Amino acid sequence: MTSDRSISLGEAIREGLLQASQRDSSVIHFAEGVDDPLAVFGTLKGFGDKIGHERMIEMPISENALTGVAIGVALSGKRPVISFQRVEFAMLALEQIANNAAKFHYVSNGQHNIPLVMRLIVGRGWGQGPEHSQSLEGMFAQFPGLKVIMPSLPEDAKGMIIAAVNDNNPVLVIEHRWNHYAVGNVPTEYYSKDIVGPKKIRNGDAVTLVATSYMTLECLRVADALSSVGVSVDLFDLRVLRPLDLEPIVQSVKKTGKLLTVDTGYRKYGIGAEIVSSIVEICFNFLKLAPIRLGLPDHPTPSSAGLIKNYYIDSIKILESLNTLIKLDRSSFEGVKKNIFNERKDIPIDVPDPFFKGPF
Amino acid sequence: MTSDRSISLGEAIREGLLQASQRDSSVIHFAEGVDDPLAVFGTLKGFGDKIGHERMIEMPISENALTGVAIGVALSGKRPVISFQRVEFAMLALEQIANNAAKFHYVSNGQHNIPLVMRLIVGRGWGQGPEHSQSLEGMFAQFPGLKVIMPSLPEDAKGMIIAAVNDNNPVLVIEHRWNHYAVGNVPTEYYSKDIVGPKKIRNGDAVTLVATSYMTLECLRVADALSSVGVSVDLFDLRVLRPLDLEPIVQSVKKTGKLLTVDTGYRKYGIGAEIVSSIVEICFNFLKLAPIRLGLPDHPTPSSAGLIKNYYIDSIKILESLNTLIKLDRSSFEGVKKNIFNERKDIPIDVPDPFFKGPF
Amino acid sequence: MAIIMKLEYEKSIELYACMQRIRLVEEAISTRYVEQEMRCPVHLSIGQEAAAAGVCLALETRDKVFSTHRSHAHYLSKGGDLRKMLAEIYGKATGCIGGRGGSMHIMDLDVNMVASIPIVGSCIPLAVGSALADSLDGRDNVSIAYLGDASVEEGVFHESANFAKLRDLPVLFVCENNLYSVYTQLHERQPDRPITALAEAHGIPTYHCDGNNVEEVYRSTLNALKNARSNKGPSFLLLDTYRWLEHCGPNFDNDIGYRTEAEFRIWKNRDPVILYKKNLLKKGILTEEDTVELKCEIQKEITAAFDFAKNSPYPDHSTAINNVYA
Amino acid sequence: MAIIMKLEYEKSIELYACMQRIRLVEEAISTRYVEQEMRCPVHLSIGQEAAAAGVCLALETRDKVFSTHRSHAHYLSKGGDLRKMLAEIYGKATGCIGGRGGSMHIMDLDVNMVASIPIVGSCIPLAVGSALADSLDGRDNVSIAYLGDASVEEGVFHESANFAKLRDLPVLFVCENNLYSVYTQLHERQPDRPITALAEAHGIPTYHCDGNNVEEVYRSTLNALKNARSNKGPSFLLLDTYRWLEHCGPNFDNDIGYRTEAEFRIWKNRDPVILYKKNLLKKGILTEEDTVELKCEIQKEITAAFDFAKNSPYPDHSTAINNVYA
Ligand SMILES: Cc1ncc(C[n+]2csc(CCOP(=O)(O)OP(=O)(O)O)c2C)c(N)n1
Ligand SMILES: Cc1ncc(C[n+]2csc(CCOP(=O)(O)OP(=O)(O)O)c2C)c(N)n1
Ligand SMILES: [Mg+2]
Ligand SMILES: [Mg+2]
Repeated sequence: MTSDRSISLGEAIREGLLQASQRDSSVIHFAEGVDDPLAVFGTLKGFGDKIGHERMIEMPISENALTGVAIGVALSGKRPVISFQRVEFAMLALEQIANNAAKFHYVSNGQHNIPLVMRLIVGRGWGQGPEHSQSLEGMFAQFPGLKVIMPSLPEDAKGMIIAAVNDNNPVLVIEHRWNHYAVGNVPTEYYSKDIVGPKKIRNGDAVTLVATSYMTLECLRVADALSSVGVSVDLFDLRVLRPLDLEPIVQSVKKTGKLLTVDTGYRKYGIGAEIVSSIVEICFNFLKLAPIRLGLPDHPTPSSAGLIKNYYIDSIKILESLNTLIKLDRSSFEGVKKNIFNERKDIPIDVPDPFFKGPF
Repeated sequence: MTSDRSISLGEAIREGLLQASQRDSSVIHFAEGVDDPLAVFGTLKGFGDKIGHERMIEMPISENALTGVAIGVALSGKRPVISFQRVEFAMLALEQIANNAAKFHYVSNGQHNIPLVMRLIVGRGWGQGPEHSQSLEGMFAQFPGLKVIMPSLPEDAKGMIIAAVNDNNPVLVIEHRWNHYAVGNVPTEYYSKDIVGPKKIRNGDAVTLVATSYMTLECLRVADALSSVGVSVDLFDLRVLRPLDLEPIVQSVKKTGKLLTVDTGYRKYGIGAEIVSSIVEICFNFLKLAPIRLGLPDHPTPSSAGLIKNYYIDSIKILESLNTLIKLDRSSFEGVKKNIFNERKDIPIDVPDPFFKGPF
Repeated sequence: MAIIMKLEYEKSIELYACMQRIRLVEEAISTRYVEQEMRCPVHLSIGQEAAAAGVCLALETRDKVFSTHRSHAHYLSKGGDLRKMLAEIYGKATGCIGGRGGSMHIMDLDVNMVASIPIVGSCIPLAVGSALADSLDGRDNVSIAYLGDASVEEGVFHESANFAKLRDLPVLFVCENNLYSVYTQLHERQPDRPITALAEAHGIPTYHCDGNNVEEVYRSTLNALKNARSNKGPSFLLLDTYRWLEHCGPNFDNDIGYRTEAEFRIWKNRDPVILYKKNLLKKGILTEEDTVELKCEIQKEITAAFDFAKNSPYPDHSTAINNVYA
Repeated sequence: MAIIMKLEYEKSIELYACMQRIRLVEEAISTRYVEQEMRCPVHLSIGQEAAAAGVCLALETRDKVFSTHRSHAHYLSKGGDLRKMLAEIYGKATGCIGGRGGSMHIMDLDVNMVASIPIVGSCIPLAVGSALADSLDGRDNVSIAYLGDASVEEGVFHESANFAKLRDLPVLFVCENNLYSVYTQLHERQPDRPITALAEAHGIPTYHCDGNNVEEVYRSTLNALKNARSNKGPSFLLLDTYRWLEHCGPNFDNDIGYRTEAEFRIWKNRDPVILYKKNLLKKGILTEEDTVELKCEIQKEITAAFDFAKNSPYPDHSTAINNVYA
């Protein structure tokens, strides 16, 4: 199953959802503006005409109840997909998500299944500010019974969203808005990618690099820039935050002895904390240096382009941290850094990077 | 400021809240049943008569709006204390907590203060089951702008709840129901204990033990049992999850080279993950063995006394994990284990332990 | 609104028997709770039997019930298995969900008791979702959301009502107004206006019944069901009733001072079981001997069910990790 | 309900000038947005000027306003400083909150614009809390919660209304019904019943006005305020109006197909600014020259304010970590 057709991750999500919806008539869609001209950043574009408008359930602005309604239809044999334009809106539905969706199968002793997909989109840039650009995956990942995935690459995104629709568990799909723009090869046919484990997307021995979501793209840039000076790294796209399978990362760290994690969300109490502490537990004797975690600093996201200048993790910061582990000679380091600088050049800090074009 | 008067932590919380309310007439209380005969497990008992019933605001069963209302009065110069009988009910109010309470001071560029106290009580035992006994501190600790504390010992609890009332920030006070029963010396006068840092409650060099909330009591039992065989440990009650100050723990680990964390909540993505990964980062070269984290297994809390048999972390489990770090000889280990067993003896698994009587 | 209708002889007896069974079961739980073998919180329904029986006996088995923390009566009325319920309260492997939830989570797909949820209001949108699924697929099932008077204070009730009416879904909101949320009276939580006004505001037709008059409840339910089954959308039933025992637990608690003995007595005099019994005796549908015999039979069932629950094994703790994921 | 009252000459001019100012400011933002120097989402209020001016000009400075994502008009009407608003939208240090929030968080304690919150419905309970504080302390301030027609779909609106009425708090809910939430029409989100019924269900008195008639809005607000200041509790104002531009951003968007050009034209013909201008011209309160002069003055202010905003420095990124804790 290969393809040389290139589409964006946003389009890949749409194609996966559409194919899944066409194959299984029990799939129904919920969103605020589910069938409107913009159709959730285009990801549901044209669905009504293709699968029937009656399967496109317009949500009143009632996130809590409508999440409950989606759980209720899931209890009744449907496969609801509910799309939130911002992950923040799901805060209002946390009780339904963390109690009813996450625990129904457990509490009912296996009698109930909740085949629910919740798409939660993370905003960034263009002054979105403190309440439209949070990364809340660390919060959702805490609840047993949920599956939590963050697809980063187009091919994965299509296959995993199809798998999410077919999964008999509630699956939260956290999509970073800037990943939507990443372009890569995506097979045209229907296929499913299992919701398991991290995916190794670069192979090397200098260091183990683990990233989530959009940070995977920033890491890719670093990995590829490093290869120009003959340094190769094991780069993992974590993809599945829950259930968490760290085995491939364990294997890698046993080889490299060095670990850097890069979160989309806050560094403190973030995903990286779980990875680092688990890896240390298992690989203590293999580690050559202390693992490093990167993530957002400990304050809300300001709106002003002036204030976010140093807020997000980018390839340069990743390179700098990585260098404390791999200690390049000065000229290699500067060369790689310059490469990376040149790639982004003068693109403003608050708009997505057109660099991210696959094949990855 | 010492005292030989012994009261329970629940009584200490009540005394602190009452004294703070009496000194400052801007303190008002919100709860479901705020002025009812049981008065939130007795912690608000008699307040209406003492400070005026008009300062006891009965909440309709509307957690989201009433949290917003409390934030609104806090914006207006009051010092609201809102008490939830179960932390789960606060899930409905997450949007208000994580956006408005946590970010107002930040977003308003320092213009607004939110001197709000939210008391969130964690249930356990007597078949409470999956939706009345969750520990959600890992979730709340993720939000910059919140302070999150978990007092474990009566003296701290009184002083810290007074400090929380006086704090100009939103402070979430997560109280474990079983801590309410712990008895210890508590000064009668008004005093405040700063909301900073972990507190070292046992001093030693064999290992660094860090616990939260009720787990502090279980650890205390282990620490004291170990002292009978001549082993001393540094035991920290974490107390303040946010802002997180790990410096005293760093110092300790530099001395002991060994770390065990014990969470009240889930092990995975829990508080221990942040502690372990931070400590590893700073103390990598001092660590003799891989740190260990303990916490709840990765499934919801079942109701049946049969099913929870192995669910919670207790002193025996702590001892066993500790022993992989300190490697007692067999007879010391068995002796300590027996001591601990004898203390709890035949108290059923689902009722609080009367052992926990101070002075701690 | 009300359809004029003479209840069939059998239905009357069924309604009575159902209420009597609930009463005796809840009394037995109350009595035996001191043994400390039912190790979970229990919210008993003594005094509220008519609201359970009157609604659920109007339902078909295929209709789906969603309930709250106070669900015993709903489950029994929906045709639930007493043994599975008691075993659940005892935390046993033979419980309707194997001891995982206890009294606050009674559910049993065999009788379409789809869920009981102890978070106030949390079951309401589930019932609406169930109704949406039926509506999309053209099944004429009705979904019932039981709620207490406090539930209408939760935003989720309004969000659910708005959506249910928007799509005219076959859902019946049944509000048991027992005047209290825990120890707090209605007027301390809600302004002075009829609860029915809340549903009407969303365009939903309402019925306001004496919730201790089982025939009135039954008839209103039939009306509402007819509406729902003919695609005319949701209805809201307000049932005035009263809980006799403490909010949570097996005891009377009038002594603690949140309600008056006088108020309690007024409601006790309107005992739904006795009222209906008198009614049926007067009509000659039942004789005193019938009622004694019925009680006897129920007691036998109860004794056997308690034996079953007590003698059942606990689930093995090693199974506690199962069924986190499907 | 309506008090018969002749508006003072000055008040009429004030209302007109306020609306005209809003219109010109929003148009200037719309025009200059293409420069890509206002780097944050903007939700403009063109077409809805009367709802802002009519309410806020009835307020005292001490009254407190809580707003939404669409707050420019509310801020300007409340006496806000245009320079601070534009600087905020430009992300500058001189913005009313130093660039931290941008257009979606406009707030300024100097004029008691207490908060604007972009999460739908989230500001409503804050206004109620503010009213509770005033009520407890015996101040006769009124708190205003602005909301869109979508906000009443959020449970928090109902929870807040219930509590506000329960305690008869001095709060005024102002619902600007512009018929849309983003690209979705009202009838796709709410059943066919009056929005005012929702507030009435909670026992709250309501006013339903032509939201494009600034005097009608102003008068109803005065009535509601009188009620609130004499401890008679909350009121709910429903203002029918229309947004001309796209939901978020500077452009017209009738072409994308969620609403008809015909509908738009009907509303454009009911332009609140022009309607009132004609009214005042007819009454002889204003002359054509007055209006031209006024526009000129406003344009001068706007030009200066944009200059101020553009020339102001960005906040230093090292300050981004400040003010997390008080
Ligand atoms: C969201 C939430 N808030 C609070 C509680 C605590 N609580 C449990 S039962 C109950 C009373 C509910 O009253 P009502 O709905 O009238 O039902 P009743 O107990 O009278 O049958 C409350 C407040 C809860 N379970 N869930
Ligand atoms: C809780 C929540 N859900 C969804 C959104 C996305 N959203 C932003 S504005 C808006 C429309 C709100 O419509 P309305 O309240 O009528 O205000 P209007 O935009 O028409 O002024 C929506 C749905 C949000 N900000 N918050
Ligand atoms: Mg009740
Ligand atoms: Mg609108």
